[in-house]
Amino acid sequence: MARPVLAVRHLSVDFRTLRGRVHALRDVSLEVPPNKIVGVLGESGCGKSTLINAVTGLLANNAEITRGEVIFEQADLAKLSERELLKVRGEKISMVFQDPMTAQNPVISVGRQMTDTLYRHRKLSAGEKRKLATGMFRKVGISDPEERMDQFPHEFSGGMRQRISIAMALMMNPDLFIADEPTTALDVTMEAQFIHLLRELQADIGCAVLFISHNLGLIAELCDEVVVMYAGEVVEKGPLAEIFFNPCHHYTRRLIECDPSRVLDRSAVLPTIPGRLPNLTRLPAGCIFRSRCGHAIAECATKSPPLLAVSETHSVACFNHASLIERPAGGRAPRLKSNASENPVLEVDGVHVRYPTGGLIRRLLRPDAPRHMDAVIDVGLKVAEGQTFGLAGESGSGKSSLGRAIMGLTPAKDGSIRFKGDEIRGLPPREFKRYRRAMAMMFQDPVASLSPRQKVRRLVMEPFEIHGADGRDLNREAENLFQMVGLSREFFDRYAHELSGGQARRVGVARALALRPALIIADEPTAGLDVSVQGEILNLLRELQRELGLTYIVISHNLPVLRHVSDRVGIMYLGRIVEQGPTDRIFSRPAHPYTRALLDGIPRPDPSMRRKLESIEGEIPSITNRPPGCEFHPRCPIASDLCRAVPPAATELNQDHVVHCHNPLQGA
Amino acid sequence: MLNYALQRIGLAIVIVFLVVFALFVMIHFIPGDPVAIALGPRATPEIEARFVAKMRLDEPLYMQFFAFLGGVLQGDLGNDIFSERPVLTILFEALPYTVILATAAMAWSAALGIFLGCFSAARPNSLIDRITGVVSIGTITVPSFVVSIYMLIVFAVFLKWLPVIGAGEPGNFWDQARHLILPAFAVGLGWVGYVARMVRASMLEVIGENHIRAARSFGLPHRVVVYRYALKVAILPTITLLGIGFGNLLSGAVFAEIIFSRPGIGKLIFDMVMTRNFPVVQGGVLVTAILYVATTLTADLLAAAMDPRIRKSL
Amino acid sequence: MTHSKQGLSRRGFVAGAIAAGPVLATLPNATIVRAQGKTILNARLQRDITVLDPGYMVGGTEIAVQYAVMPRLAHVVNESGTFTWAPSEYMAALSQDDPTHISFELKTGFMWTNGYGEFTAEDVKYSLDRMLVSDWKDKWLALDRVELSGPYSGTIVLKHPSPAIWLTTITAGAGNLVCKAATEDAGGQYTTEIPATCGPYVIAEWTPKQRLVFTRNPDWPGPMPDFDEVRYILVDDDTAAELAYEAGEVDITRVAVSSLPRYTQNPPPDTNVTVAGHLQYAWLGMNTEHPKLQNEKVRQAIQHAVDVDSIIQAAYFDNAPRSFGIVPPGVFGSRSQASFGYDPAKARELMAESGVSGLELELKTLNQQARIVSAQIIQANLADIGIATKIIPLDSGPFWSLGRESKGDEWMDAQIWIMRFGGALDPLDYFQWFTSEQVGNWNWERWTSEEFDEIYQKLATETDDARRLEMISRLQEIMDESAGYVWLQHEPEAFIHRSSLNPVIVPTGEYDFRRFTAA
Amino acid sequence: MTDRFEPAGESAFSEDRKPAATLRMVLRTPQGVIGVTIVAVFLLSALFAPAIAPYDPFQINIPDRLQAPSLNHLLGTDQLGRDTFSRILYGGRIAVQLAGIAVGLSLAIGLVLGMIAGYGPRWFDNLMLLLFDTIRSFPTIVMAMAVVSLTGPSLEMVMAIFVINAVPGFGRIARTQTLALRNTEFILAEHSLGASTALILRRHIMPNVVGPLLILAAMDVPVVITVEAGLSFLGLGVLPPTPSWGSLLNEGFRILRDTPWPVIAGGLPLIITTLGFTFLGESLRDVFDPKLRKEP
Repeated sequence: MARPVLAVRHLSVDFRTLRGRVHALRDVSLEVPPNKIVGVLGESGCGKSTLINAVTGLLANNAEITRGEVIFEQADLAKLSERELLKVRGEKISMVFQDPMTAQNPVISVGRQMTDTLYRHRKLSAGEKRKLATGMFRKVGISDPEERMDQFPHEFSGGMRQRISIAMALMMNPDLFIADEPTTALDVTMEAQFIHLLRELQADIGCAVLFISHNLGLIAELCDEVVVMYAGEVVEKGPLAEIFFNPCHHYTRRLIECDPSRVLDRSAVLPTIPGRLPNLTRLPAGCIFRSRCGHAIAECATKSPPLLAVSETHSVACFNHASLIERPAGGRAPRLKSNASENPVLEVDGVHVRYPTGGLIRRLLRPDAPRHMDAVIDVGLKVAEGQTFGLAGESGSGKSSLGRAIMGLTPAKDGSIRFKGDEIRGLPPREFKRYRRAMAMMFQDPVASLSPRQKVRRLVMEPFEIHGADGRDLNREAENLFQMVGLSREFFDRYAHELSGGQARRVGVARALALRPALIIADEPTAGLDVSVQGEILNLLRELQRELGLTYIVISHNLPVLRHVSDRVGIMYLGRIVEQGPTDRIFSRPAHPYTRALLDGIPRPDPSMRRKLESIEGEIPSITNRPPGCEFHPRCPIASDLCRAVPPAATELNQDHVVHCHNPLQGA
Repeated sequence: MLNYALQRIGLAIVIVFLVVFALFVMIHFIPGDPVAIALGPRATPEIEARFVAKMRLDEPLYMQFFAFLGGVLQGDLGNDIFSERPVLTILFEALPYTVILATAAMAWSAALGIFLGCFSAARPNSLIDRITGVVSIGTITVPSFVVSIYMLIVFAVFLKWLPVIGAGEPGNFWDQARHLILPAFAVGLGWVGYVARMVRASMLEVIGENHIRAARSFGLPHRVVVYRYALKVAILPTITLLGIGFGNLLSGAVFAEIIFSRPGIGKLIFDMVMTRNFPVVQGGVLVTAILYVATTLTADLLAAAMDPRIRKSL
Repeated sequence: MTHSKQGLSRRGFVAGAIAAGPVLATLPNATIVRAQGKTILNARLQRDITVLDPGYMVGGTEIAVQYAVMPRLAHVVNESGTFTWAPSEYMAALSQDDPTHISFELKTGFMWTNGYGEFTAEDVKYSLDRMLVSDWKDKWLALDRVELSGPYSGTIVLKHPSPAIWLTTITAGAGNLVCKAATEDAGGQYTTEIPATCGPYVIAEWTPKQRLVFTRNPDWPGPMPDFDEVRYILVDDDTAAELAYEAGEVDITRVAVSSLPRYTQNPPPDTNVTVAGHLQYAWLGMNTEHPKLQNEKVRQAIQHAVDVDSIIQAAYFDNAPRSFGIVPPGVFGSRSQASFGYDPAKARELMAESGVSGLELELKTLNQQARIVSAQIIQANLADIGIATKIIPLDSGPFWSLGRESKGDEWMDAQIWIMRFGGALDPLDYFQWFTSEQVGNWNWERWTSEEFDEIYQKLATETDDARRLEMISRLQEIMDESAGYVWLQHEPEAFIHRSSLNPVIVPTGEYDFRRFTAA
Repeated sequence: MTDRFEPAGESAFSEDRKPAATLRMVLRTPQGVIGVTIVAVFLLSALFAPAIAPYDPFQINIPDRLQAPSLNHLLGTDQLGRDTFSRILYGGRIAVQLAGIAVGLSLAIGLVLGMIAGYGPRWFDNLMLLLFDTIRSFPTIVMAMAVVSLTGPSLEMVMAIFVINAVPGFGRIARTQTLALRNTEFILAEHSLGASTALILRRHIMPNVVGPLLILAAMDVPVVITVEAGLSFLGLGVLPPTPSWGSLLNEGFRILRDTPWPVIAGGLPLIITTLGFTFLGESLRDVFDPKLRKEP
């Protein structure tokens, strides 16, 4: 094996914080061989970001490298002066960060930012620098690079901005390229495009890549080797196939099992990893994963396991891994039954949601500018009692607006929304309040959707305060609710920020359940949660549905999650439901090219299922600037002239499978 | 941008209107009589009545207000009640001195404040940062009249480097500049602290942002990152602050104007309220309100113009 | 130059003990500012000018400007410590022929500027006639008419004898004369621009809020003044003015009383202190009609309770003569003893006699440092005799409306206050605000005495010194007896200036630039 | 967030916002320690002024006037022979009152107006913005003079002038914060439960808005005292013989050429207290939210 481009050896990093010393990295070792893509896999808090900051010398002031070295080109980066590091950064090592929207300076033109990175090359004239930059722009797929060079970052979309980030990072032909969760903020179709681009460029430039992600699918899709991190330690590392097909650490194995896209059986209970990350200021003795492991032996409690070689290239930090190797990964999960009936709880028909744009003066100045934008157009759906309707779509597709319109939080312009037969659209707030008892909504961010300065008990009991307790014993009620969502009494006096994402989500569920509603609208119930926790929440929701006969509308961009929980699925694009039907049918035989593209965009946590091509081109147009005809036609691979001119009507294929497409895909 | 500017200008007009109206209401209630103040026991009811009529104080409030507005529309702000000189003339005699003082004070304090703020923010919590912090706060706290008088004692009386009083020989640039140094120093000193604190705070915030990390990850040197990349973003709220500061100084440099005997508009208004010379007060408040609104507006527009995010979208 | 002064008209008074130096004294030599071969005097202007028309002026600095450029009949002189009047340089003759007739004869050759011709008796008549309808007509109440006997001569006819008219009117600001033709051209009155002047100086420049510059009048026939240029530079603040003096930017400035000790004990090099006079009189006034103060014993108790010496020491740094009545030292009839004094024991006794207890009073004063210090001492003194006092500082607007019925109902609430008036060199000037007629206008104490009114009427026309003295004493006694006053102090008009400068400052505090000399 | 490390599951707001915990966090930096110490000394000395003060601050003693510092009079005496040190101690009480009432009132009014502006109907928001801007555009001096002319100078008037001028600052921040909160998920969640506007404002918005305002308030405390000094300079300050720091400074200023002590003695506590409150304010800001900026 060639000498690695980067070798991290026994690296330990501490942070001095107001709460004490946080041991963020402990004895981390890894190598990045030339021309290879090494993936670092781990959930939040595992120390991935600290690792790359330590490698690039961008650690915060309160961080301290207590041990170890970072060898890059025979030099220890950890010991270099800032001046020497500057030379390495940018020229030899470059990075792309998670959030493309904040990664560029908002007040300096992108071209200027590009050429600034070439400041060390005094020989180059400004014109030559610019030429290099435009060349790079073209390479990352930005059209009209000459013109767009002078634009400012905010004039680019998220996907484009991430491309610019890559362009800037690769300007100097670095030896090592580090990507820190580069696609987390992107939509599925954008993510697919980005991964494709990254692979191409890597092959082209031939640099080594350190790819950091929590997403198993992406790692499987892209990497050659994988390092699995947990709570600041490397728990397992090895070639991609070894890790995915023969995971030796219990954490790795469970992580892979948890991924909903792996569990194809819709009715199965998702596997989870119970427990929480340990507190890194006061490390437990022994193995860091012991409390959540379930396979711990006596040794695990006293000694911290070192990385042991399983094979030549594969090593694992576990005393009890031998037992693992014998068992095949992924057992049979228990099953849940759904008890859906045919009575519709909610009927939505022809609903529009429209937001006004601009003020009075803007209207006077530009009378022809659009005065509003349509977030939801002509949407109809029906949810039967006990059923789950999944609403899928990328950001800006109008799925949250639809949810809020149903809840009466956003006025719906026309159409009708009937709850158990009663028209609830356009009811004044006073009258709508009656229905709020029977309908509840869960919001995207589990922590941020809880009022930050109220104790959890009060939050959960608030619905009773608003709607009246009807003589119920509130203490009993509180305990009941907490029990139902699986939280113990000790959480009563906590504040939202003292909860983990999963716990906060459970509180959200308890709040929604308090008044025993018939319908719950869950907006991205798994967003912001680690894979291991997602399963817990989804299982809980399913369980409650079975016990209480709840009806759900689940809104999510995460198709594997929807496949798991939904009986029916609707796919939204630019405010319209372009296709809806039974979940199995949609997922197995999508009729709309967009649905197909979304499904293709799901990265599979299976190295053997790597995609070859990116599915669709382009980006979602702005809803204020809708294309004529079928609004999907600019991105559609099979668009015809008809599509470009005439909006498609609804076509019922069979079994309630409805699609808005002139040319539904074959086989549907 | 045009949309935003028009909106702000419309609002500015309403604000000036309200300010002047509020002033009229105040004048209506303020006790005291210009003649009695000027002449003491020599004031006879007869003379007093004449002056009341001169200032239209015997008319209903709304009549006074509309009469004033009518005058404003014709470019007539009335006359000083004693000297009968046009208020507009009196204001334009004082205005240049105030504007020059405010400009000089804000210019030096902004330059130094921005530098200190960046300097501190680049080394947060270092000894230098702390010293700068204490000094900044010190400059904010010490009342400007105390600063002024000490400056006078040291630089004018003991060292005799700089003149004590007045604004300098009319028309003599260097003499005027020499006379400007001490007051500009005294007035600007407090703002050094304000600006430095403000710049430091916004710099720290900006330095924590992702794009700065990105810039550093591309190996840009510290100097470029701090003074070009970070400052360009962090300066935006400071511009607004400077606009407000400049606006405040137009009527708020009273202390310096009294002690340095500078003929500024702040002191003019102060004197004129003291002597109940209301036509001059009305004109002065109108002009300072217009200038205040105009400078803050300019600062906001400037900040908007410097921020491509706002520039294009507005 | 004929200098005719008759015994009757020699209304000179002994100038009182002046702390720091006599006015018009000849002072030791030092240098004065000389630039480009010119002798320049820089004087501090305390307040910017607004109206220079003697009929409608505010006073103070405006009078000083008029003194420099306008003609007048007579000016004040100090003859061996006594203030009296002397004919001005425009006069060939000026005399009081009898108690109601003053004859004058002008010299020829004094030309008005701006081509308005010669200064004539017609101008005198016009000037005095218009004073009768001006804002300053109260000063000329005794004037009946002016009779002209030739182009340069005439007689001023008074309605009744008025010995006070010389020092309070003819030599004062209201005695400055204007050019008939020019004033009529300007519409009968003017403000900041004098249409025509006739004096040794002309106004060369006025930069509002900054300075006023005089230069020599090239057409002046008389002896040229000592300075080529006088710059009258505006400095409002006393502290700033002192610094400006010390930095050499002004050569003469009025100083705050509180600074006097510093300048007398430890003056800057080549500096003299001059006190022009003490014509201000201050008192603690009491509203004799106020329910809380109707009891005369209470008011008498207050008269005995106030420690005036402490006030003078703390607020005036021992630089103001104590007051024993409204007639200040240096003015005819000034007393050296009042009928009451600081006696806390007696004050307590009087309080006990009054039967009043738990009295709470509001003490109102102008918002100035010295007065507020005084008020705090009075507050402490009154606390000693069981009167709780709340000090209410007011700015000049509400303060000057305090006891006046024409300004609303505030006068009913006025209880006690610190007041200061300024007067001229004649005692008559001092009593005019305290007659029954003035109740509700400037007699805020609101007491009335027919005897007082009667004597005041007689005093205006009385010419015999002995009887005048008797009347003045009685008037002050009546004021003491009203128990509406506690006499405080007479603040000095004090100036510092270069030793090489001989300033002439009238006792009311105005510079007479034309008579300034440089050694 | 490269500045600090955040252990999993905890946000930047971590630990809790209970006062005791906040204090602990503040006390972890030298700046915080200095700030808390100074503010504590300030409050205690004000509280116990009668016990600490060696003299009656109102006792006039003409023979001892204008003394330089000595063992008898630690900071000398003033024009009336009163002990400057005692007057400063009592002045601290005035400052506490001024700060407490004036800043507290500004905060309360600003909070209510700002919250309603941010959450209520658009027209009210515009009206408030207009009102705030109008107050800002109005020359403070004229306003102060008008107010004082009407009623005479007093502590209450100084407070009133400060409150009028400070409310827009608090109001704007409260409004901005409320606007930001208005569209957060937890407020939306409250809506979806059918919570009334009053409940949302009182329970869910106010506790989140008040934090930043408290920081501004801490930083405004010294401003009140400087405002008072400035107004005293113009003769618009408090009633004599009240020993406020501003009037001490002003009285000292008038006799500065005779003795510098009153100005130094009057100015020092002001500067030190300002430092204390500013340090405390900035520490609080660091604890609560590094993003908050003080609006001038």
